[in-house]
Amino acid sequence: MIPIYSKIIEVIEETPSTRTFLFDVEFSDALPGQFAMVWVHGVDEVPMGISYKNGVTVQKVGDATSRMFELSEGDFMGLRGPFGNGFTLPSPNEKILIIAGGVGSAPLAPLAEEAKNIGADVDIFLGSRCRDELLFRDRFNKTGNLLIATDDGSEGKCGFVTDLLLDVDLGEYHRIHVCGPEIMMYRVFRILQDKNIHENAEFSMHRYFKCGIGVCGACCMDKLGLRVCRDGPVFNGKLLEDSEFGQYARGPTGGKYKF
Amino acid sequence: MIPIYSKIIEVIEETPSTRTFLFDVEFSDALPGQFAMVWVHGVDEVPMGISYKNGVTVQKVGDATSRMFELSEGDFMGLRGPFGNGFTLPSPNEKILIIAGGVGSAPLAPLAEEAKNIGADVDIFLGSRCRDELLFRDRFNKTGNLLIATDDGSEGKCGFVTDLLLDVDLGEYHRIHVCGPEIMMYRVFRILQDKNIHENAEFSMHRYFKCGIGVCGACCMDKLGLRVCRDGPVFNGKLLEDSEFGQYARGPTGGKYKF
Amino acid sequence: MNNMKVAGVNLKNPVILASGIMGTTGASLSRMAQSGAGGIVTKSIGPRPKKGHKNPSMVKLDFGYLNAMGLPNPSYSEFSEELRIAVEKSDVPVIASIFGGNAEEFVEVAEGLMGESPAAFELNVSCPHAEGYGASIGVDSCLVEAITAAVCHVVDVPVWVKLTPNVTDIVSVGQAAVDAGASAIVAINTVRGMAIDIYSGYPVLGNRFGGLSGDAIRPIAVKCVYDLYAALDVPIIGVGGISKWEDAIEMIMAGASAVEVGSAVYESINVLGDIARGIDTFLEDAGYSSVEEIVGLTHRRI
Amino acid sequence: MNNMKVAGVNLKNPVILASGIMGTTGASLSRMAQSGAGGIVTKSIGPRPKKGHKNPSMVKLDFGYLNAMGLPNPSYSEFSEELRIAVEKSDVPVIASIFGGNAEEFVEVAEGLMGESPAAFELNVSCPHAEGYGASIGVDSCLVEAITAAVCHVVDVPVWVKLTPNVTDIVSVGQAAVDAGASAIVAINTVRGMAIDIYSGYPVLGNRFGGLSGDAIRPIAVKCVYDLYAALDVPIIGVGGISKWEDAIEMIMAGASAVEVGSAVYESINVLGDIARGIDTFLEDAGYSSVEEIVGLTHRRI
Ligand SMILES: Cc1cc2nc3c(=O)[nH]c(=O)nc-3n(C[C@H](O)[C@H](O)[C@H](O)COP(=O)(O)OP(=O)(O)OC[C@H]3O[C@@H](n4cnc5c(N)ncnc54)[C@H](O)[C@@H]3O)c2cc1C
Ligand SMILES: Cc1cc2nc3c(=O)[nH]c(=O)nc-3n(C[C@H](O)[C@H](O)[C@H](O)COP(=O)(O)OP(=O)(O)OC[C@H]3O[C@@H](n4cnc5c(N)ncnc54)[C@H](O)[C@@H]3O)c2cc1C
Ligand SMILES: Cc1cc2nc3c(=O)[nH]c(=O)nc-3n(C[C@H](O)[C@H](O)[C@H](O)COP(=O)(O)O)c2cc1C
Ligand SMILES: Cc1cc2nc3c(=O)[nH]c(=O)nc-3n(C[C@H](O)[C@H](O)[C@H](O)COP(=O)(O)O)c2cc1C
Ligand code: FES
Ligand code: FES
Repeated sequence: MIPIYSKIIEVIEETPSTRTFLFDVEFSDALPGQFAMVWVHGVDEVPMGISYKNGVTVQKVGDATSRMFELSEGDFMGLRGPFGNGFTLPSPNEKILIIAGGVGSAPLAPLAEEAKNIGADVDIFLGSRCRDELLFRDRFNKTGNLLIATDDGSEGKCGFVTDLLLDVDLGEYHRIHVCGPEIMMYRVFRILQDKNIHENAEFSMHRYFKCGIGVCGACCMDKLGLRVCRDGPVFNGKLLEDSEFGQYARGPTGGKYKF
Repeated sequence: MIPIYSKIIEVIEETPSTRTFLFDVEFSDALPGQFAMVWVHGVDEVPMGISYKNGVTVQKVGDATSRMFELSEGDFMGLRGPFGNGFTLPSPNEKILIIAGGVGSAPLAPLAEEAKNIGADVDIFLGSRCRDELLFRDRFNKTGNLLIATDDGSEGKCGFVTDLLLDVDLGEYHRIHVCGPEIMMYRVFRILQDKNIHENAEFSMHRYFKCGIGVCGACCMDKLGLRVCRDGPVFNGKLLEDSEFGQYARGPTGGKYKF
Repeated sequence: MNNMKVAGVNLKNPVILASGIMGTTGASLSRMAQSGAGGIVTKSIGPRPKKGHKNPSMVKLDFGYLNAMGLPNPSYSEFSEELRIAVEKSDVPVIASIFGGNAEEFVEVAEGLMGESPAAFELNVSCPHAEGYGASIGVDSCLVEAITAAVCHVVDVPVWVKLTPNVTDIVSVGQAAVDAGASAIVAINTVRGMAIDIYSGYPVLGNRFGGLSGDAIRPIAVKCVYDLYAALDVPIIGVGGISKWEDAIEMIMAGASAVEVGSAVYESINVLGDIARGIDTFLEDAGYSSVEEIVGLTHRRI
Repeated sequence: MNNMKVAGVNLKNPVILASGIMGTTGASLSRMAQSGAGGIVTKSIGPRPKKGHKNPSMVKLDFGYLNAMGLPNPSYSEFSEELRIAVEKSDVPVIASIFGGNAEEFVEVAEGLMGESPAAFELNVSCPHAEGYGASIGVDSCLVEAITAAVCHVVDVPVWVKLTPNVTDIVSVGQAAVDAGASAIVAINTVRGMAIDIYSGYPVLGNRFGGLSGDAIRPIAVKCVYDLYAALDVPIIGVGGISKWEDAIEMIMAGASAVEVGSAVYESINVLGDIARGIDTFLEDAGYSSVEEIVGLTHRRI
């Protein structure tokens, strides 16, 4: 499968640092949590969570994402996917908690919507640096009970999204779905592990992807050698016990760097 | 499709010069008149009409066929097919004539049987050098009215199978199906063409096959460039008008030889 | 589609019948011309009659084809009549593919067919399974140069040289041909390959090994064409694994001025015309004005 | 399946993980060992950290895969820990694949990894898309000979040399490696290839071109192995397009003493074990007593 040449039909400025690109091509069978490889011709191809059936939501951080931010309606990118495994969907009447930090909202907003459709009860903890950077606040608002935390206190609780966890009975949730910066996810993991309920949680991991299709091994995590691109990116907390999660990761050379 | 390694489950001595090889592999969807490529490992691969769903009937003429005659039950050959286009099947109550010369009976016996099954009225003219060489006499006998001619007069009419044509009203037949030595088929063709009913007849042609799958062009007939292996081997008489039929053919080099 | 001139030949469209496909008789060649080809290449013809290898001579695999015909041909003296018929009965240019064991034999064959006015000669120095011919010669730049020069010297039509991918550096062989006067480089012939029937243990081809064609070799051909286009100043004719118009466009963007189609005739006798029409539609839909506009386009996408 | 000794290495079964597949970390390598491989080869490791090419670095085509990773690796000094883990955590031999730009660099890397006790070294002189490395070296018999000799001189385990098919004569390169002391020849690395996205005009790989693997190259690999087996006196390890046990048997009959499997891991992480079991069943059903019995069988079918 070579990337599909896809026309940008709309660019939405979601927050000062993130934009959604909608395409004339749909991943109609994508499950919440799956990702696409997004090819910026002549620059690079990078993984992005599928935030809409026909879109991805991008934070500008480097070469490829900066070039994307120069593109507008009518321009093209290459898309392939959906890849990887998505989040476990709830059953009707189950109660789930979604914990999103920063651009981690991208794969979680479709989950929240799908969960609501199914008839599940959805709580969302959404965190970001500041009020303006709260991604998909409206989408989350429509699907469940939204609690907010911002680093600078410009909205909701002042502090990290993890702080919101202290006030609730986490044992109430059938499942907890987490995506955001690794440090944040790891804090959540530790809190859940302390209560021995990390098995009820799913974390959407980020690692450096080369092939993106489960062959090269670039994205493998210690100690099980799990491929984030193929066995993940969503992993049950149980699988992340005693792993490199929160400790270190590998970059393009395969060399390690610490968090 | 590479040849299927096929075990010989029975060898039947049909006449002094022909043997049927039955295999543990079936061309279950083969139509009467289609052929298989039969691979004699280490020797050659040659075309053979499919005379039984799981068999071919072979006349010993050269390298490959001689080697086949050394093989017996439990030995193996490679088979691929069915290839080419078969004979047009009659409708119930149609009346057809089958004209078979020598090993030309191989693809025609299944046609006679199928025609009878369908409920058509089948006449067969069967010719050979002598009584012993009458191939599939019993099969034909069971499917319709069989008339015989032998070169030496040891059975039936003394002379060529074409002589049998003189005594019947050929216009009666919805379709006439012919297979045998080219000279014999061409005589039939001329007789039918004189009566302008060659369009009711089908001839199963032999030419030198290389690829056997319609690519190389080795088996093409003038002047239309028809591929015997793919457009044929069965051709309507109309297509053979003004062709090389009965005049010349091409051998392995592509060079012509005359009949 | 408008006529187009490529390497001295006026093609009806950029989709040419590859050598060795339906190329044995004048009638089969003109049938292919009528079925939509923009030009047709004959079976490779040599100095003496040759029966070719034993069967199986071609098998279809799931992802391509293997063949080892072994350059069967009746020699130029008998083939000239077929060539005459092909030229007479086709409204597209007929390119005579020829082979020999050395420059003298190539010249002998070219001179022997010259009288039938082929639009060009295509020198087969690339068939991978005919000892002493084809790729046995085409791996040696010096031989390729000498043979190309010798044929160019005696014929008054363009000379195309068809290369094998089974070399360390296809560009240097192409350069040798161009230096010697080739008007175009045709790339690629089949890739050396082999398949085994594991139940009998025998190689599947009568010749034991042969040449791989079809889908499997398209990425190899595209890369060869890409490299040749970057290095050489003559048109490149792209061959190898083209069975759809998309494949033809890919080859053209890599640098091919026209393409040849071989094994895909297995899928349909009309495949060349279908591809030519598909190219037209693509050009129109994408707003390109001609094939020329996209020749080598990928070299400009950086 | 019984253990078997091939080229100085005690394999658990004849199906080895190819280099560059799940080969970046000790954990991923030992995962593959547990999933049924008879031996495992690491990602190719070089003298200095290397990021590799930009993405897309691998695409699946209908009939194979194209990749251009560009030899990403953290250098031997950082990789030695991964190798240590792979050796410790795997119950099958771990073969260290290494590369460099010249004999000195190869020696530096080999010495740097020697302490972790790999079962053998595999010299990558065959990667088609890393300028100055891999096939840039592997097309030159003299360089291959010098590098092989230099590595053999400093290590006390078997040295396997992995060849590129993109040469005029793979046998002469193989012979050079054997003359220099190689214990086995591994054939083949990927075949140079390229694909173009016709809608954007861009080559599909970040590196523009790369190496073809998977089904498409099996007939090419089988022919290389067949020729190498006929000419050389060391075991041949067959690689290229093996995804089913039938493919492995084909390669073994062509002359391979063992096989390596790469891209097919795309289809299933357990594919190596599946192939190994399939080989066993085939041998039993066909009445062969061991893999050895059918190594090169096709050479005896005449
Ligand atoms: C499964 C998954 C889903 C993701 N979903 C989103 C999303 O929905 N929205 C979003 O904005 N970001 C997402 N990311 C992160 C996104 O891939 C990186 O931000 C992007 O690759 C940066 O590319 P760049 O060229 O702009 O940065 P570069 O200048 O190349 O590098 C900056 C940083 O980006 C990361 N990065 C670069 N290339 C890759 C790569 N090939 N694979 C992984 N990380 C890379 C590295 O951390 C690197 O240090 C996701 C990552 C993964 C693994
Ligand atoms: C469509 C078709 C169906 C046939 N059906 C039958 C059949 O049912 N029974 C039967 O006995 N024979 C049949 N034949 C003829 C049969 O193919 C030849 O008798 C056989 O190929 C001889 O092979 P050989 O190696 O023994 O002969 P060789 O020693 O190779 O040559 C003897 C003669 O056999 C013919 N021949 C050889 N190779 C081929 C080839 N590749 N293609 C075509 N002809 C060849 C040529 O006329 C040649 O002169 C058929 C031929 C065709 C084209
Ligand atoms: C059956 C067959 C016969 C061929 N004969 C010739 C030939 O005589 N001369 C030649 O130059 N190439 C010959 N070729 C090679 C083709 O012309 C072409 O280069 C090759 O098949 C790759 O193109 P394809 O993938 O479209 O088939 C032959 C190929 C096939 C399949
Ligand atoms: C993603 C990928 C990475 C590879 N990396 C290496 C490598 O680092 N060193 C090497 O010698 N071969 C490398 N190869 C080549 C394989 O080891 C193997 O030779 C080739 O892919 C053919 O086998 P296959 O068809 O089973 O994949 C790589 C192949 C792929 C697909
Ligand atoms: S990125 Fe290659 S295996 Fe995940
Ligand atoms: S034998 Fe090749 S086309 Fe008929």
